Amino acid sequence: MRLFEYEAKEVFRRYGIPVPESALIYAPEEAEGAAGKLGYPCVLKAQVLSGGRGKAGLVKVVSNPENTAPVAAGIFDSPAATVDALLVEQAVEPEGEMYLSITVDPLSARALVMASASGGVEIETLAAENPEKILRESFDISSGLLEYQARNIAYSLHLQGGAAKEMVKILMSLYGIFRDLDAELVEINPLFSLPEGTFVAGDAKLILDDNAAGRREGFPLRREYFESEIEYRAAKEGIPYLQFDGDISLMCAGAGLTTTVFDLVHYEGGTVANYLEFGGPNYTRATEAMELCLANPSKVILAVTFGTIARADVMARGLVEALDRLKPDRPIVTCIRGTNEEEAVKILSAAGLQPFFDTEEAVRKAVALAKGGEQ
Amino acid sequence: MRLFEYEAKEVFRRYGIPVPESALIYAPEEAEGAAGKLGYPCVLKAQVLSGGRGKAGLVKVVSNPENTAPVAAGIFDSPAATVDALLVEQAVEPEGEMYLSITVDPLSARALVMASASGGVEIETLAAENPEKILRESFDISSGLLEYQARNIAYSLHLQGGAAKEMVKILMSLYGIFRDLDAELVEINPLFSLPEGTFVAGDAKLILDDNAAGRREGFPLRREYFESEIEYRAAKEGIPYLQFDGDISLMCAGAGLTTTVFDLVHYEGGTVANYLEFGGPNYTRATEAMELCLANPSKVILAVTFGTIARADVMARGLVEALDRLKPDRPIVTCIRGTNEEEAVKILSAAGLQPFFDTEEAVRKAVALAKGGEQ
Amino acid sequence: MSILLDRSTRVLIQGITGKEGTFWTRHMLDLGTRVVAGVTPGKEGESCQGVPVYHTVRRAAEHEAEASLLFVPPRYTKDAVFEALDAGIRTIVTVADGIPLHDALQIRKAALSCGAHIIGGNTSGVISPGKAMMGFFPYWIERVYKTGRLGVMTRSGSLTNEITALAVRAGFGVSTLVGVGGDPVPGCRFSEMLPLYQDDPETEGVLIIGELGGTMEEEAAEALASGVFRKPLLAFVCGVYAPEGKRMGHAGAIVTGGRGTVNGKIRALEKAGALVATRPGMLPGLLNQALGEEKTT
Amino acid sequence: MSILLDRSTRVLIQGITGKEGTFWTRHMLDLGTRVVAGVTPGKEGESCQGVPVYHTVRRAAEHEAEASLLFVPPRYTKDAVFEALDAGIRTIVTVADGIPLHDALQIRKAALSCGAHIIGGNTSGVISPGKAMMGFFPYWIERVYKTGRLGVMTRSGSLTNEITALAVRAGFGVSTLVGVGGDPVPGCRFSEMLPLYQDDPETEGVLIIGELGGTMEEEAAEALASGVFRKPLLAFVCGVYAPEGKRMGHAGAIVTGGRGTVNGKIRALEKAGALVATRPGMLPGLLNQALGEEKTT
Repeated sequence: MRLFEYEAKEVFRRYGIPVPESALIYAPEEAEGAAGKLGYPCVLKAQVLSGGRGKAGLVKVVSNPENTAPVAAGIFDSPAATVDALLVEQAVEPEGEMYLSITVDPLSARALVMASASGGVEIETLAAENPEKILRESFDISSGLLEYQARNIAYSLHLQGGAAKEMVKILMSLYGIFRDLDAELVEINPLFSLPEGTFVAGDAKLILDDNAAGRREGFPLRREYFESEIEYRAAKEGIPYLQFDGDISLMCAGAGLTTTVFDLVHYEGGTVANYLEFGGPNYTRATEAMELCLANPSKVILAVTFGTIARADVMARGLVEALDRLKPDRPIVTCIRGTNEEEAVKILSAAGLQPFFDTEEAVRKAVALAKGGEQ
Repeated sequence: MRLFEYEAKEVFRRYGIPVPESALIYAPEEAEGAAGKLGYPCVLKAQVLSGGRGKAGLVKVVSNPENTAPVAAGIFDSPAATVDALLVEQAVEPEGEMYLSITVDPLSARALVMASASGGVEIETLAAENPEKILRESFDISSGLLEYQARNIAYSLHLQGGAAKEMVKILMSLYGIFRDLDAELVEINPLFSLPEGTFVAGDAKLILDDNAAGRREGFPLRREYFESEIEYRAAKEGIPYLQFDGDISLMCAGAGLTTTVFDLVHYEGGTVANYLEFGGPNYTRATEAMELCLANPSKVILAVTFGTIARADVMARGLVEALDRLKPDRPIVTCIRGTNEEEAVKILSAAGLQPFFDTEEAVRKAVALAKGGEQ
Repeated sequence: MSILLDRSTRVLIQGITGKEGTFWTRHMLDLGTRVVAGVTPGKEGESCQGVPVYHTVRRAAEHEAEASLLFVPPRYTKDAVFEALDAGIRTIVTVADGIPLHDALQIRKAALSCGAHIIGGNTSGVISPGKAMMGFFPYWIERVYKTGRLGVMTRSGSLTNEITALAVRAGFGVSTLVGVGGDPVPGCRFSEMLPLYQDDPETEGVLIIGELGGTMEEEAAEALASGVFRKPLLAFVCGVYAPEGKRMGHAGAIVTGGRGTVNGKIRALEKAGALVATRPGMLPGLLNQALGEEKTT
Repeated sequence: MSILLDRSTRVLIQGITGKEGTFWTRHMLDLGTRVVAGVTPGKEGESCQGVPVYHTVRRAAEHEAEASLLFVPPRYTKDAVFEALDAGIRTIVTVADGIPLHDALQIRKAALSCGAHIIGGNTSGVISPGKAMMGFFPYWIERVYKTGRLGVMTRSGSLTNEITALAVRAGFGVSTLVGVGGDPVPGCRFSEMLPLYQDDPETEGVLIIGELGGTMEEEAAEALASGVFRKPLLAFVCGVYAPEGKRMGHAGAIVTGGRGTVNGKIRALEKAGALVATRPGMLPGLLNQALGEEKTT
């Protein structure tokens, strides 16, 4: 899970990484009071999880009380995203902007520290355009990051004296967060460098490993983490779900197969309303899965599976039960194969469904239906 | 540093290792009240750091209120040791006595778990007499002890069901203590096994690495850790010191050289009053060192050094200053060599001392003086 | 022949007495897998599907297992992997879905440093159809799994059944199928299996079932380009239309900053000389093109 | 020749600008040691005793140091050792007294796993008299250090001066003296130095300066008994009268439960064919007995 900037900065603060003074507000009318306490100029930053906030107009500087509330209102009401909260932060006048992160390298099986004196842009852009400007230092996850490696980075960034020492501290703190919170990624971009040889984290990105949630401090699922109510519900149900705005609700099993069906819908000229997996541990939960699909204004539900443990007969029976309970207002196309698939065919046929056996055929049928073809 | 049993058990309790209910008392008259609350029978255990408490009569069981205070008084007044406190513990009726410890193996550079179903005797005795009864499982200190290793031990101890699981928990807790407290040794001997498949630590031995004191929770030096006031003072001064009851106070530099002088005194038929090193970081502290020696009822002070960084001239000057300040009531024999030794000879001679240049000669002189020979 | 696993491989099963362990042990035995022992702490002395059960891997030592299959929950997987490695086992399959990322790094590092093959997590396992299986595949559905000369490597489960069924329909069977799994840090990678397939006389070509995210397909392309692998290489890669930055399905299937895109993978594979399908229906044609008259055995 | 260190060895000094570092760098240079660079974070660009200083070991790479001497406080020693190893340096001397025990284990483990020689902590270092020194020895006192053909290994500091002075008085000089140090877990052990002395044509015999505690003397005896070391071996072992269970001096010098006793060491050494002195005064006679006409060069 990815934390909001304000949450990540709270973690930074606890680990001794300097962050600007700030206040979190939930309405435009709180902005002036918060900014007044912090002192002008201030930065107003939408607390949303998507990237590119600056370009989307979700981050603005205010320099006097007069325009603070209007600017805040502009961000809250932005069409670019659903904004529930703003972080009001003291503006920083940096001497430079750096980049720091720790993540994992699957190939070498080591953790990887990346740093650059050219922060402020996306690391991917930097990697593509100026790869030589990115410093890398890897470490073994059982031994951990050692201070000499942090020094290697600090001095390779051409820092001197106190600034180098400060950088070492920040890197070691960043490592502490990475380790203690089982992070997938912890990133500071930009890290502002100040003339007096100190640093302040301009932004904070912290992605935690959901699989390690049981062994670290908890960040419970909250509505704010999700763009839509359906995605939030799906997350609470533990059903992998992504929202799109097309016609066909996918209700498939297996990540690879669902992605393949997603591709095929597009190849056939269709559009996807939602991506949903009801395989794996959820293969008996057809009703919950279908409820999520029905919460969309989609035109067709397309169920494609090819399970081993997720038995075809069990899934077919679940689908039929879901139909009985939910009485969907839109057609269902099924292509349920795998363990006990003969039985599945019987169950689906008995329920009046036409079971497909070939994925591409099923997709073509769904696309045709979405375009107004007959069921 | 070695912790008292009651301190180690407090650590055990915090890490989830079961210990008997207990109370710490400082006077015989508190014994009956404590035992009454805990319920009879109880064990009274002198809180001293030396081993072999049982044999020395420093551990006794009391089974009724009548004899509790007298037995406690007997332990407090024991000639075997200075007893400041007793641990009054609920007596346990064990089914068996086991042995568990974690320490380090210098040769393999790994940490070593040792376990035996035949606890209750000293591990060294067991190692000598029944080495096959000791199980060993080693681990890399950066990876840590893994649970499967604890299971290997538990099942090799022929434990079943809940008892095996309980043993795994205790071993993992023991490892947590070893790691978090930078222990040299953590040992439970005996670990009582109970009929219901649980365990209780009968004793607790925890030796912490003084060199790691700065990075773990603190156990400040306290008078109770030391047999004598002088040893406590020396420890506070950071001067390596051991108390003996002979005639010659050693005030030497370098562990190996001081030990060699210790041997030579015995070879020559003399006896040692105290072992003291004033080399290393203490080479400028002759006065403090000599004060410690003078606090002994020794007959001679013998100063032997052969320093490199601990310069001979500096040490000689320090000695002369100490003589001036402390005006010792007993003869000093000096054998000060190493860096600037010619200068040292001059300084000592000028102060009326006869500087020796050969260690064995110096020792012979000190032994002769201790036996009443002329200075 | 086959890779990693054949009829003679002595297989251990950690977590054998659990529901999944028991069920799939039956299937593995039925297929002919030589399951020599099982491990479940606390259950030594029992037997499961006729297989003797031990408390620990070490206590099962007399059975000289060469490979171990783990039916162990994600958070205990690291421990179980190290237990197997410690006992000298060098082929390990872990089907657990949800291994913590930092554990996965340590697992793979251990694999690299002792030269072990650790397959998974988040995989259906390994199957040499007609011979032996470690994991769960519906080998009994003839239209999905047939013995043959095509090596298959995959990051998926259900999609794998979809694709192998197409291969069977086109007349091709499988020598060994290795599910490297859908995690971001799998214990072994496509490129590390290719030398094994190269050396296997029964494998005449290899099919990769890939997806968006990561760089495993690119590494396989590199192995082909550099001549490490010299047999026909085919690939099906899904996720052409997957949006950037979203975690589509597998944790390993996330595209960030232009890396791990399906188009990048396709370019790399084709440039190296591999035949790439982006729709399942393209596969039969490509298989015939690459392997010609090769058919199921 | 000599072991570990001679006039051509390119030596780096970590912590060069500290008081001790600066002082002993002067002495090392004076003796002829090839000190090529120094490291002190934050002081790059300065020079110390004419030696260029760098922020990190990596930045001093152009000097291609082969050996590094650490004047680094105990709690930073592990970090500094790993920094040197990471830069490819395989001979490391650390004089720090008070390295945390768990750090010492990791240091030694690293030494073992990458085949490095890590000398110390709690040592005066290594000296090849007349050639080069890493550490601090009063080499300028002629009655204490002379060039010769006797290898010396020691756990002590002052005692070493005492013993080498006796050797010089008896007419013997030293090829290389290695202070393995007085810690319970030294980075290298007596027995690991013996093969180097065996291969050194300038070393005709080796003298161990041992003490109570640990098993290093016993391991050296084993190396002699098994033929790994085949030159004359002598030993001086102190602590015959040391009481059991007390930490006498060095942290490594503690006898527990009958292990590490001086008498046990003497028995093991004598049984293996070594000549053992328990009083310094015995040494000259034993040296003459073992090395006959060998004298200082």
